[in-house]
Amino acid sequence: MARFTPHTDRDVRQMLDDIGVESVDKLFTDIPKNLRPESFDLPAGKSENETVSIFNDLARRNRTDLVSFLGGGYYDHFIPAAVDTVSSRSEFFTAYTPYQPEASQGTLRAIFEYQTMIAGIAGLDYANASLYDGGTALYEAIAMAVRTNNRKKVIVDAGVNPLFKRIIRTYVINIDVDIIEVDLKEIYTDTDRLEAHLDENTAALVVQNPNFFGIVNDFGELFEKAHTSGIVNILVFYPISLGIIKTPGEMKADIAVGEGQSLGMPLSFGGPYLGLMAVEKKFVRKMPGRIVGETVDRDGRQSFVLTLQAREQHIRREKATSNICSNQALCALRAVVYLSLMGKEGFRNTALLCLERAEYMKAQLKKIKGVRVMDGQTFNEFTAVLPLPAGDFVDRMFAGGFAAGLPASVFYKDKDSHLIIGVTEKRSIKEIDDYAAAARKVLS
Amino acid sequence: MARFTPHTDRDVRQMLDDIGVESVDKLFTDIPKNLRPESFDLPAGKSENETVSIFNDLARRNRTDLVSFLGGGYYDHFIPAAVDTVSSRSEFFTAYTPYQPEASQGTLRAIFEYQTMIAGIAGLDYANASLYDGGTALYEAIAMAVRTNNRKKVIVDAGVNPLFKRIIRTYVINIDVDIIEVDLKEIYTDTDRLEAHLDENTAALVVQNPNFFGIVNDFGELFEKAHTSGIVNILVFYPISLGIIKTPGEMKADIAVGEGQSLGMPLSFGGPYLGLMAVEKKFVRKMPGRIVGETVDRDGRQSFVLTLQAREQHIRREKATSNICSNQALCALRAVVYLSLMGKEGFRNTALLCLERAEYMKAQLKKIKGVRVMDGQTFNEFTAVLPLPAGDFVDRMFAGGFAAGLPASVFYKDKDSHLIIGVTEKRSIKEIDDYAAAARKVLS
Amino acid sequence: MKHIFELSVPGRIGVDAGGVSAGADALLDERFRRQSDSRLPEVSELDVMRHYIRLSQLNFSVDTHFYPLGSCTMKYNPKVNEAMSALPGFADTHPLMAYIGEEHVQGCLELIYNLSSMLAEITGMKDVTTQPYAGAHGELTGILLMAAYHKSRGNKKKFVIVPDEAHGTNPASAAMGGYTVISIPVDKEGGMDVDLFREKMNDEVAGVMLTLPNTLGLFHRRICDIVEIARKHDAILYNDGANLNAILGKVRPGDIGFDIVHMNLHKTFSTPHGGGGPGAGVVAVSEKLVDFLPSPSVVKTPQGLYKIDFNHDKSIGPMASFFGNFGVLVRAAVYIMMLGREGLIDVSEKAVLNANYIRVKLKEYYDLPIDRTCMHECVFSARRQVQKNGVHAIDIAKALIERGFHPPTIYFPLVVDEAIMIEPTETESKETIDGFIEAMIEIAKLSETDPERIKNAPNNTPVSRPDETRAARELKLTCNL
Amino acid sequence: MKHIFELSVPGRIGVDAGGVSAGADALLDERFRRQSDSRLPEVSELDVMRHYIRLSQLNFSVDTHFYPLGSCTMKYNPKVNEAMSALPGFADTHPLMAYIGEEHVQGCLELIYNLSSMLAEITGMKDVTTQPYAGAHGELTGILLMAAYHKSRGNKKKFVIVPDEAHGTNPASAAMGGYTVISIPVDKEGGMDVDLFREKMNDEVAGVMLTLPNTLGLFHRRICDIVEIARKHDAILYNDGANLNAILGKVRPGDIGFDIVHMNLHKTFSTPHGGGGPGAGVVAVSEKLVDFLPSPSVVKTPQGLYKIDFNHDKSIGPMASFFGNFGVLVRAAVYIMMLGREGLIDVSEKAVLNANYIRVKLKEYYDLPIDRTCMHECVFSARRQVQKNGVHAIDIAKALIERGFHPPTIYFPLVVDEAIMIEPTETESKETIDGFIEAMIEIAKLSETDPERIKNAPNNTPVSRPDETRAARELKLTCNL
Ligand SMILES: Cc1ncc(COP(=O)(O)O)c(C=O)c1O
Ligand SMILES: Cc1ncc(COP(=O)(O)O)c(C=O)c1O
Repeated sequence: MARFTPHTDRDVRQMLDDIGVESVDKLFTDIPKNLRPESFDLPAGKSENETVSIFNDLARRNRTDLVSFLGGGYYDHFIPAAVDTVSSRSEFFTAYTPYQPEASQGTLRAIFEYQTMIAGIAGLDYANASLYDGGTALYEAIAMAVRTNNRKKVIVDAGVNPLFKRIIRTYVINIDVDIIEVDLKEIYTDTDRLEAHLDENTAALVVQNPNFFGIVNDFGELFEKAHTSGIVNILVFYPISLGIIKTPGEMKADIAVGEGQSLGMPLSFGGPYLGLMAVEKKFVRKMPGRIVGETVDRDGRQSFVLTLQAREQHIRREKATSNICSNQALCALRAVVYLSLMGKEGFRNTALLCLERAEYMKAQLKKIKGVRVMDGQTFNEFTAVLPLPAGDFVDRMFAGGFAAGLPASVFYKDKDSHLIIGVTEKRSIKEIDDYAAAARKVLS
Repeated sequence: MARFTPHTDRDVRQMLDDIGVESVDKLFTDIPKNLRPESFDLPAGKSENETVSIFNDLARRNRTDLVSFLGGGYYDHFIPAAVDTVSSRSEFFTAYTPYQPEASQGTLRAIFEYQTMIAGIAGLDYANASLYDGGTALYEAIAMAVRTNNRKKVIVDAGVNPLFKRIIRTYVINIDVDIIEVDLKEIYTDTDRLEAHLDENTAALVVQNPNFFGIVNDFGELFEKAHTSGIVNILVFYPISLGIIKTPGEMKADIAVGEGQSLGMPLSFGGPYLGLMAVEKKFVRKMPGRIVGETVDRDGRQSFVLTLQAREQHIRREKATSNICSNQALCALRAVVYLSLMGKEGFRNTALLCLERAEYMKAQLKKIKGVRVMDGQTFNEFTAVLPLPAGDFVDRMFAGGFAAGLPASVFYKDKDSHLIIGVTEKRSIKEIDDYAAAARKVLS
Repeated sequence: MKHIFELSVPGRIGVDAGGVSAGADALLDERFRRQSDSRLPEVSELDVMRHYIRLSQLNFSVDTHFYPLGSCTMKYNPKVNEAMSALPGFADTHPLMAYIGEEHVQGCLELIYNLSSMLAEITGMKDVTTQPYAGAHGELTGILLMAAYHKSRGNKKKFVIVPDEAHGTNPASAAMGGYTVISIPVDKEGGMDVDLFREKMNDEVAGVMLTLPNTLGLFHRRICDIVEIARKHDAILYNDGANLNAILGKVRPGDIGFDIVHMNLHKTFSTPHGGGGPGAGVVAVSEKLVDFLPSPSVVKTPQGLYKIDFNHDKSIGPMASFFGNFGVLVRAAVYIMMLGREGLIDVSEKAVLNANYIRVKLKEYYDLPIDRTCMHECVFSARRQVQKNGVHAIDIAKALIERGFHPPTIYFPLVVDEAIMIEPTETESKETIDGFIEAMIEIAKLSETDPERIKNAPNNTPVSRPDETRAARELKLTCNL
Repeated sequence: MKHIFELSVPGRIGVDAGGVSAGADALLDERFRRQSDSRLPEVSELDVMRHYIRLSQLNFSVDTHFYPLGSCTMKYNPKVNEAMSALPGFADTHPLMAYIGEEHVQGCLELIYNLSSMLAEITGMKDVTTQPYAGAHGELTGILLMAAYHKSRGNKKKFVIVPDEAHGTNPASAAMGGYTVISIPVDKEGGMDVDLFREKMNDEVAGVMLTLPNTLGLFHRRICDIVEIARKHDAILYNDGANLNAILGKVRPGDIGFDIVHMNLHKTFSTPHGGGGPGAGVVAVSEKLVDFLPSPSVVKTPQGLYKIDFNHDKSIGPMASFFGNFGVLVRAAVYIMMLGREGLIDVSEKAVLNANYIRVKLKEYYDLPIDRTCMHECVFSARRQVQKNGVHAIDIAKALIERGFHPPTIYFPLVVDEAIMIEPTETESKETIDGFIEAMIEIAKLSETDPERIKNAPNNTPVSRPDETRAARELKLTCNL
């Protein structure tokens, strides 16, 4: 059995003698006898060797041979090997929150750079570091809005990621905030209808770009209108798309939140991911989560510290801007390394490649009888309407070695034949051609 | 295309201007025009992303699902994850030979500890750090013997790893050293016959323990006799076996060499491995390769440096004890971490587990009609005689998902039905039972 | 030291993203295009490596330093955890596969299922959700479970009781979940004052959040009374299980009578803290709350197939996008598998032994506000040093850094002034702990003989005593570009 | 700082090897049992991690420091190389599989086959062996190939010619291979003296070992004359290709007329140097030596199957247990695949540009014995500093360490006294190199104004100027136990 307690029997004996306690058991006497466990039925310990073979077997029970076109807000993007090299540095991954700046300048500086880059790609002033995931980040943004204008109504476009929408609905079950969802026009975000819902009681307007079906929008005008009635504009963004697509800042969003998984995080069956948040200047002191600031030390040396801690739970307790404490710091580190490696050009080119490959896929599918590719500007994900239930299509494509995409019906019951197909820069032309060939077979 | 030259066009222009050269081409004018390449026909560069998928495909063309009982001097031993954590530290793996002690105490201290541990497990006085592999280490040992007593005849037991024997034969094709191989008695090292070959012209006696067929010996007496005629005793050892088996030191070997792969190196299709060498005190100044020594610095601080460099090629040139320069330093680091993690108990228990599992395998095979397990003390590898050519048996076991062992005929033409089976601590009882079941099927 | 942006040179390439066809951008309509600069650096891969590897060397960490940060359980993280969570079968699997082809991700689902049952057994609870991303997230989950429970019984309650020693996330979570916090002081025994508790308790109280052992490292001797009182008013008993490391196999929240407990897998089950996260705040509940657990959950069919299940009409709904920080769950599962029953009990025994060893050895040098056998951590106060020599807890912390130890948690819990909260964890050896004790004693003595030395520490770090007020006042949160 | 042995505590366990049955040792006959102690430490996994991770931080390395160690080509090693060589398909494959079931290891065999052909094309040679483990091992391979070649023609030749600027491994390898070394000085042009060479050349000369570009970083202008002279006497032309990094796509040993060339994959093709190795010393040969190459070799059947082939009756036999340092071959193959034709040419151009930039910028501060356009490195001499201020090359090296740069190679090549051999490599940016140049200039100036400062460097390292004579005299090679 593996053991990570270094104590030899001699050590234990000596320590007990030193503190004048006769047995380890005596240290637990505060626990009432009658409360001792009724059962503690766990498997016997195993060596590292045995454990590894158990988990290797378990891992093998997941298919790793599928060529994936599955997106839905989480993407199979390329991760440079150098990202792992940095994030697996013991000094980073076995440290904790940098409460002690003298012992944490490495983490603090990296986070400071992270804040700069996230603000940079979002085209906004400031970013925090970090939130749990895209969905919880969206709720935090809504809570900021509600704190700002003390209104209760939140208008949410139906094109926002359904996984996010579900989370915010859970969060509000016991507080009085109304989430009002505005329907799509088929798969298109309906800005007119959204606008119709905005009024003086609206706390926030929440839209996503591209929307869940892949449709790209420019919310500039809508946001302008919303501002006139004191509404906080919240844009859910997809960081990779910002390599080429108009930024939250350019659209005048107040708060931008997004799922940061695509910035160097493996898909890892749902996490750890990364909640991104960037804001316009005036919201900075309302932000939840860690924020690193620059200052000087007693000798005037440039230094970095956790700042605005007065917002946080460990000082403010029930009045804190959020309850968040541990966050996704190591994922933020991965993101800053990823973005550094990509740089201006790599960031833009990754986005262009995604766009290009997705359009290539569209072109191939359009050639297949019975397949209708939905119109409209998209980025790396788009919707196709199939002559059979999308779920059946996906099942049959598995046999051919493809994760063919996401049937919209998983989240939108009425959209039975809509398939949402995501294409990243990792998908080669050949893989796309093979997909098209396999699809043609399935559909003939 | 991936590129690791950071030069922008502006950089290049500016650097050229600074040094007053008009073009990069001008820097190559010393190369006669007529010598410019007739062809330089290589594939176009690729991105890291594209390259990774190419090598993933290549790697997948090797079977990783086989349960292996293949040994032959190279074993599928367990490697604790912590070994990789240390050896993948940038400061270790992107440094070079520690010529500058002020900038290399990390590597120097680790090697110093390595020397201590190798000497410790071999039960000898000193060890070097390091040689290429077991086979080349054996040649270096023979060369040391020849330098010591200026004799030319080397007696080698046929039970020494054939891969090693082939290497030393290559090494001597142009120098006058005679390798005389002494036959086995079937699979048993014949100490009487070896003794009969020893005389005043014999430079060295080379034996291996356990021998290639897995047979364990005690060469104490033989070595004693050899010493009386001034012969240098060279023992080829298997480090893992020394957890329980009599050491080279205990047998009074002068020089012990071995393949260090099993001390934390993955099999990696043949390398990088690790040539181990430990010696009795009086041979230390004759050793090839790097040696680290302790000293003090100008302020009396404990320090470590490369020492006895006067033996080496960069000082001695043609008179050096060997031509070795780059060696297997990172593998030596892996070995020292592996041995530290194992410690006294883990080292001994690993050996015991190997022994135990091998004996269990013997017991299962003995139950199979037609299989004869050869007698004699073995460690974790043994020989079975099959009712059909061992090669055919192995071929059929592949189908069942096993690398069933090494047919002796690969190296010993006359031993057609002998199969050499290696069992490490990684093989579970269940895997051994499954093997036996599969074997029974094949043989019925 | 420069920022990565200061290393940037226009046109310098790091990783090549791949060949883009000329005019690819024409595929995006003009009006949707980004106009502004992404403000990312332009550096080589070597620049990036050198920069961040050098940054890493500015950190203290468990793998390089003793790190007795109270309440954070900074134990050693076995390296095999990392290797297992990185296996392609786990790391490369898309979570939506569970929605569209569960038969292809049985390994992931089985792991979640098995880990859940082990954690239920460890806590003595009925069922578990792995969704919460961290402890605080688990607390909010618990609060919402309370709300759903009471709502289902037609009660809309208003308050949640939290003792004032509790971690800040407790009241913050209660408030975030829509409750008003009633806070109760600790008595001289160091536990929530039971009489005051009885007074404040009423039918409007939705629940009570208790940390056990609490943040003073103490096990509440009257826990049974508290349970009984709460029960009378149908108040849900919530256990902040962040300190579970002290009681594995010794006592289980479920057996005590708690209805909800959250665990910090990144503490008790040795997953790395990552410079601030990610963690995992798995929540376990008793029978009466099972129906309200977040959806979806992982279930096992009679045929032995693992699948996700949405059919809890009473569920509060999802708290996370999927199943929580799966990569962290893998690490915890590996750890529990390796240690097993005996190993986990051994963890608590050695954690408690180490803490008491420090407590006894240091109590003559530092005030020990509550002098009782402690569990996994002990809380001292620098009161004496402040009064006699003006040396504060923070000065002691900095002096420890100078001596190569990461400081304990300071100024928490708030109920102890000048608190110094020391949690050695079970993975530290007597030798390491003796070294720390020595340093603490030396510091205590220097505080008397040469207090300036302590107040001016540390002198061997990249920075010393940064001006935090200035940071908050002048607010510089991004690099100059 | 303590040794790992000093952390050892009797009975302390690191990794548990697994459960051994009681009495297992009875399975080993008494008389074969080890009696003595293995003298291994008894430490926890945490002890091991902290110890070696802290040790690592005492090193300079490419990933943390500029490392212009002449002749060693310390370029940046792309991290993807490591990831690819660690793929289970490569890392977990047993080499004997090629002997008993080649169809199961086609990936490994194809990789070796393809890398071999790419390296043959890069060098302009006919065929390749990947067996040699390092440069020196490749040299010995080459020497034995010469011997086999001459033997096959009934000649037993005695000598090998090596210019005195050659790396020490050249004469050492020639001697190890059974030849007597004739060494030839360099002329004022910095290349082997061609007239002396012609004189010494005779029919007893088996071969000539030339480094190209040579260790002075220079390309021999009269290389063609040398080739012609050697040919006359049927002497094999051996190219030490350790400096291939300078000439990729610019000139190929094969086109020049070399019969043998060894490459240091760990230099030219960016595999990490590992603190001294492992490397890979692949050898490429011309038509007339192909038959003598080490066996086995990897071949491709008409059916496209890759297999190993022993049928060279003329082969010198194996130089290695299997196919060389396969893991290193994988890294090199990844690197070549990523860069491709244009990328490799770019490598040489930038390596040469960087070296010449340093040469020109420093020549007014340090003697430049041979003032010619250099290739990938430039060799200065500290002669001036020695004469005027008693500051030696080693002092300059130590002063560089103090300033955060790994020093260049010093005192090699031997033909330059007080040699300072600087090889920046192509992966370093102008900014980094400018910083190095500045430091070198500052040191040159300080050598005049304040030589003691330089002679006393470094002052910011864990140790400074260890006593090497004492180390060799008192010979302490193991830790006290
Ligand atoms: C007692 C206690 N409760 C709750 C928390 C919050 O856990 P997390 O940081 O994972 O959100 C912590 C973490 O520091 C804690 O110590
Ligand atoms: C010019 C030259 N030749 C040969 C060698 C020997 O190569 P290796 O160290 O790989 O044996 C070196 C390595 O330093 C070298 O620089």
